[in-house]
Amino acid sequence: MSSPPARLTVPLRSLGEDELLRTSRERQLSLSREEMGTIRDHFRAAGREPTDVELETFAQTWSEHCIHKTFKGRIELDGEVIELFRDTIAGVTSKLRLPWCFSVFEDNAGLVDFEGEMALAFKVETHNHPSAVEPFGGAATGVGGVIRDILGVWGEPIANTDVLCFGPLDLPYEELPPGVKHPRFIHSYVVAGIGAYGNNMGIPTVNGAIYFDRSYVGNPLVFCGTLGLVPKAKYARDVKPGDAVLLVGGKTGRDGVHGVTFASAELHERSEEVSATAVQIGDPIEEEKIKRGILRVRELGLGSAITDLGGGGLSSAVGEMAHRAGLGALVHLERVPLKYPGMRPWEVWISESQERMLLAVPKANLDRVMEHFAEEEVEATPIGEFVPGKRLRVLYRGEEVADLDLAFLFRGCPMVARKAKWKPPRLEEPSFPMDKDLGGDLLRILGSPNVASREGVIRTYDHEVRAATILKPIHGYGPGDAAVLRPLYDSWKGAVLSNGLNPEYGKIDPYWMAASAVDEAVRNNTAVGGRRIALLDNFCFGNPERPEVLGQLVRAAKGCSDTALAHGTPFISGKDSLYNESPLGPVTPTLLISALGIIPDVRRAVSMDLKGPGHRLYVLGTTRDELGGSHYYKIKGHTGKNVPRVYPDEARELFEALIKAMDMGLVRACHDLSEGGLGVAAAEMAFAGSVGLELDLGKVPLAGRMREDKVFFSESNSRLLVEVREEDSPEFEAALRGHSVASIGKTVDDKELVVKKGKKTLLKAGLDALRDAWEASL
Amino acid sequence: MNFCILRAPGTNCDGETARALEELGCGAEVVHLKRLLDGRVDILGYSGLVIPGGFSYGDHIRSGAIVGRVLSHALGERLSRFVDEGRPVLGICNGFQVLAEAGLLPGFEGTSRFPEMALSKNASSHFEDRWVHLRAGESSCPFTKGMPPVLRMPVAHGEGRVVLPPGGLERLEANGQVALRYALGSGEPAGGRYPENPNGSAGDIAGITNPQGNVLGLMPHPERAFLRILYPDWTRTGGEGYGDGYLLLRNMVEYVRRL
Amino acid sequence: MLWEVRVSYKRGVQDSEGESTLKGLKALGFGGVEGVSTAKVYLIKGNCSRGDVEEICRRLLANPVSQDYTIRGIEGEDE
Amino acid sequence: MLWEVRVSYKRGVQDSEGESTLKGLKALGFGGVEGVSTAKVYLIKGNCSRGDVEEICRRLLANPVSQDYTIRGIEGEDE
Ligand SMILES: Nc1ncnc2c1ncn2[C@@H]1O[C@H](COP(=O)(O)OP(=O)(O)O)[C@@H](O)[C@H]1O
Ligand SMILES: [Mg+2]
Repeated sequence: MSSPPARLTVPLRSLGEDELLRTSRERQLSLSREEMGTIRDHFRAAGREPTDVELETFAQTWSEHCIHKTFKGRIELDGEVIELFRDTIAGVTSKLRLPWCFSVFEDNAGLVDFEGEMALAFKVETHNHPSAVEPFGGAATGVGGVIRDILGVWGEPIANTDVLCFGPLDLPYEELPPGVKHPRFIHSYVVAGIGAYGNNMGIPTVNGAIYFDRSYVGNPLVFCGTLGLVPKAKYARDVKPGDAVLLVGGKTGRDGVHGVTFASAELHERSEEVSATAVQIGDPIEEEKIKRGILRVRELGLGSAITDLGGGGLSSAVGEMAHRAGLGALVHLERVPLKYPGMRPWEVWISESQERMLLAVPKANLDRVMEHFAEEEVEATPIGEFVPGKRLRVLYRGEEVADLDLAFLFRGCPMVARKAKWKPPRLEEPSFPMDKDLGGDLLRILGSPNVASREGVIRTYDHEVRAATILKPIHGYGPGDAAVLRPLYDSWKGAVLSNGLNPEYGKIDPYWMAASAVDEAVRNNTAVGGRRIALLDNFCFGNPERPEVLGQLVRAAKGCSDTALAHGTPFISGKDSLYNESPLGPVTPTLLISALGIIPDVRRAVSMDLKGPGHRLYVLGTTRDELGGSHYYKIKGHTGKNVPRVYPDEARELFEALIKAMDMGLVRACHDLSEGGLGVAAAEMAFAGSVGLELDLGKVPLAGRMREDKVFFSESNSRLLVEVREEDSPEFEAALRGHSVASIGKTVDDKELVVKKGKKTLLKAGLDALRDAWEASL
Repeated sequence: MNFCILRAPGTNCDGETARALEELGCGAEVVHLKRLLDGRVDILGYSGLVIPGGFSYGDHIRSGAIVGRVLSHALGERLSRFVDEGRPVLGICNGFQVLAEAGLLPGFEGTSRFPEMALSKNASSHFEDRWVHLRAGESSCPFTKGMPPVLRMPVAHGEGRVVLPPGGLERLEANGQVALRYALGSGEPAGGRYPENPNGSAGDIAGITNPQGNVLGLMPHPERAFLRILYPDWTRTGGEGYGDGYLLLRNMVEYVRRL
Repeated sequence: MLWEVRVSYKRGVQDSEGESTLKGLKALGFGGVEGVSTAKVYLIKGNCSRGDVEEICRRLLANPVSQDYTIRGIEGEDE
Repeated sequence: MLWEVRVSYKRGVQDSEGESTLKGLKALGFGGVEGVSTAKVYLIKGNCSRGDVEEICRRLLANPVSQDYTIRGIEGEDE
């Protein structure tokens, strides 16, 4: 059998617009008409045809996944033109100008100062489409991928987070469209995949969320995050001409070929067959070994740069590394170790095989670096070198298969200009009578899928390997608001991880959905004692080429930015995943906000379980008639219209005052109010601590008159419940003077939750019954 | 005093385990299995051996199988000598699985060529991380001597169910080899009840020692219960000072001091 | 009836289990072994037709994207 | 040569994976299923005799306390 020549060209120069688009489709490039035209013109000017390797490189580098066209493009909404990334997300950070932001939006992860010479790196990624077709492998490689983002900033991964969105588990099989897997199947294999990867690598999974909504049936969302520790002095980014391009880790196969273009298109019925190569299983032990090797090279300062091989494989990583250094690179593709023979050069070049990293290594250090990897039984192969001149040249057995201008590759992609449309949905506030006894409603909400206990899932994740998890996901037998870690053995300083997510509000207004997500992430962090908070955004929306979807995206981006600015919390990194659509339509606009705070002394961290009888319970923040998208309305069959807003100036100062009180040692327990409002938060605090509670709804600070059920279940933002010892209450009240705060009840000996309004009893329930309801589902 | 903390690809609790031993004032050197196999490092150069938790080689065949069998194949004799000389060997979680596969535990007649026990898939069939109560003190193992009647430590494993050949349990009990049992909060044995006995182990066994008492394998993680602040309810019960894992590791270190 | 279902990875999908087994065997001195691949077997007993077992594979035991499965009737198949 | 090794639980040793699969199937509505048991298959390729494979099982693939194994020659067995 004679193999075809290495160098194959694709005639483009003579093609018209329609033919260009056909070529893009046939080759699964996911490039638009305009982009193809730009490439054609570039090669016309160069006086030659592109090679297949070159064309594939453009398809990878210019994919939505790699270049974030929508976020970096121009969008027009109601006559206003906005560049989402610059004007919203990054805008917040540049306005705040905080000195502790060490590296933002630049690298594979955002970095903030921690203690002394140490920085924390944080990144959250999505792995949605792979998880839809191969939930175990998709989720596992999602975890593996984000861990490599941390390794890709010389970070030592120290904790994982996972936020998962699925269709309802009780969906009747008959309602499943062809080619779509049942939410139960997806749920159980995604959870297994996340656990398998994190557990095997010895990284604790400490924080997350699970959310159910019908819109995720055809397109589940899997957000994976990793926190890392980086000594700032070892954060090497200093490639020099002559440095070796070192490929480290597993062998390269056809897997993941066209992964990013797959991620940048909608899912369809036949995604399963078409994209079989986009599916991978992952090998955490391989990555564990790579991690050891990299940490050793880092410690000895032997490398000059590092990055992961993620979307686009070598084609993205090598070019990016050279481009950042203002250099070019020369790669000998046949040196790449392959899993099997017969791969075309372009396949090797863009393969997304897992568990691989790219290092730049000065020649003088190369032997030592190779030895350290060999010691860990990790393959490391020099495949080329960095060179002066800003060209990316790829040879295959001596034959040139690509010669690209890096400036054009990274800056030549035509900016997209799109129109967005936003029309608020027509919704109404419902009217229904209030039940005399709120107990039934409370039990139903506690047992509803989005509130019920996640213990069954959480326990399948190792959340305490490394012996540094100070507040665990289930702390004191209740659902914690945030995880607290102690990253360094010789310091009590802690890192605090939390998140905010509420797609239900997105059905009413993505602006307030996003604002609420920021507020929730920040208040969860505050609830345990976290401060100096940095944020990550992860947008998962439908096809942005549709004006309505884009309108939602713009509103969400504005909502989270306005709120983040008001809270003084910068964004340091993030990601957007668009085209989350299936034959069932787009996903509900979903924004995950992940928050990273610090706490000066982990021994001062506060958990949510009530600590004992005879203490006071305070509610912080104002309760409003804001039940649109609430769980209470949901169990009554309504969506409503009054979506919770954020009044961030009130909120910021309130949170700061609370932190002050915590640092004074005045807070025994604290829990954030979110899904299910005061009712759910109070019940959770009570059964978590096995301490009874008596509340008077008449004392809750309100904005205007409200019916008792609404007071009890409103999901207004920026509110928390706080337990304070009787003797500390004067000091506590002094610390919070000037804020919306009220003592609304006390903890008692009886193992009951009793809710009154004045003399009238509205609810009386045993803690066991509440706990059983919460634990029943999932 | 210098401990060898053995690691293989996929071991992942070596850092915190070494750190705990260092805090107890001993040397703790993390040594890659291949260095023992190719002779660069001699196990007999150490005062004690600790095999920490993790997923060695991915634990695909059976947890700990590859490392256990390779150890006994390549270093069987030296390891037997190490044990016979009374030096301490501690296997935690994956390390316990390794000791079982290597034939060092239960070691009824000394080190055996083939395993005499198995740590099989949890009765629940999935991985589980939870804190358990333990009862110590029935055995001859000096590491679990002089402990409070009820200990607390976390387990985190998918394969920790002790399976013994017929008569094995009786033999262990008769020999005083049951070092730790899963218990209720009161200290009563868990009686197979889930989740107090998290994996369905025969006889609620959480840890086994050899007849001599110097080899201990246990599924719970003492290094994760080293400090009180690592307890899942320290915000209720207090986060100051050392935890039960410290006591166990300290006992092992003191045992070496007395040797 | 008794059915045997066998689930294995599709060609090209990584079989880490097989690979690590191979490594282990080499370390134990079995130099002659060149490759190991693995599969999982489920023996299903009960009152179910081949169609049911097909359905069981699709819904729970196998993912058609990354895995192949075969079904074999062992006892009492009445087709 | 190609050998198939099949490792399963000994009689009396709980097959928890089989049990949980059974539970899962019941939950999915496959009421007819009465029992599930599992086994692991290794396909071993290389230059090895039945005796070698026997040894491989004893030395690595099976734990004699909890597991049984069977060996089947698939290709090129020359005994
Ligand atoms: N929507 C977004 N919001 C905030 N930051 C973003 C967003 N998209 C990309 N970024 C930032 O841009 C940088 C580069 O992104 P990307 O190339 O996608 O990284 P990677 O491929 O390593 O995940 C990252 O630091 C990321 O934080
Ligand atoms: Mg990256």
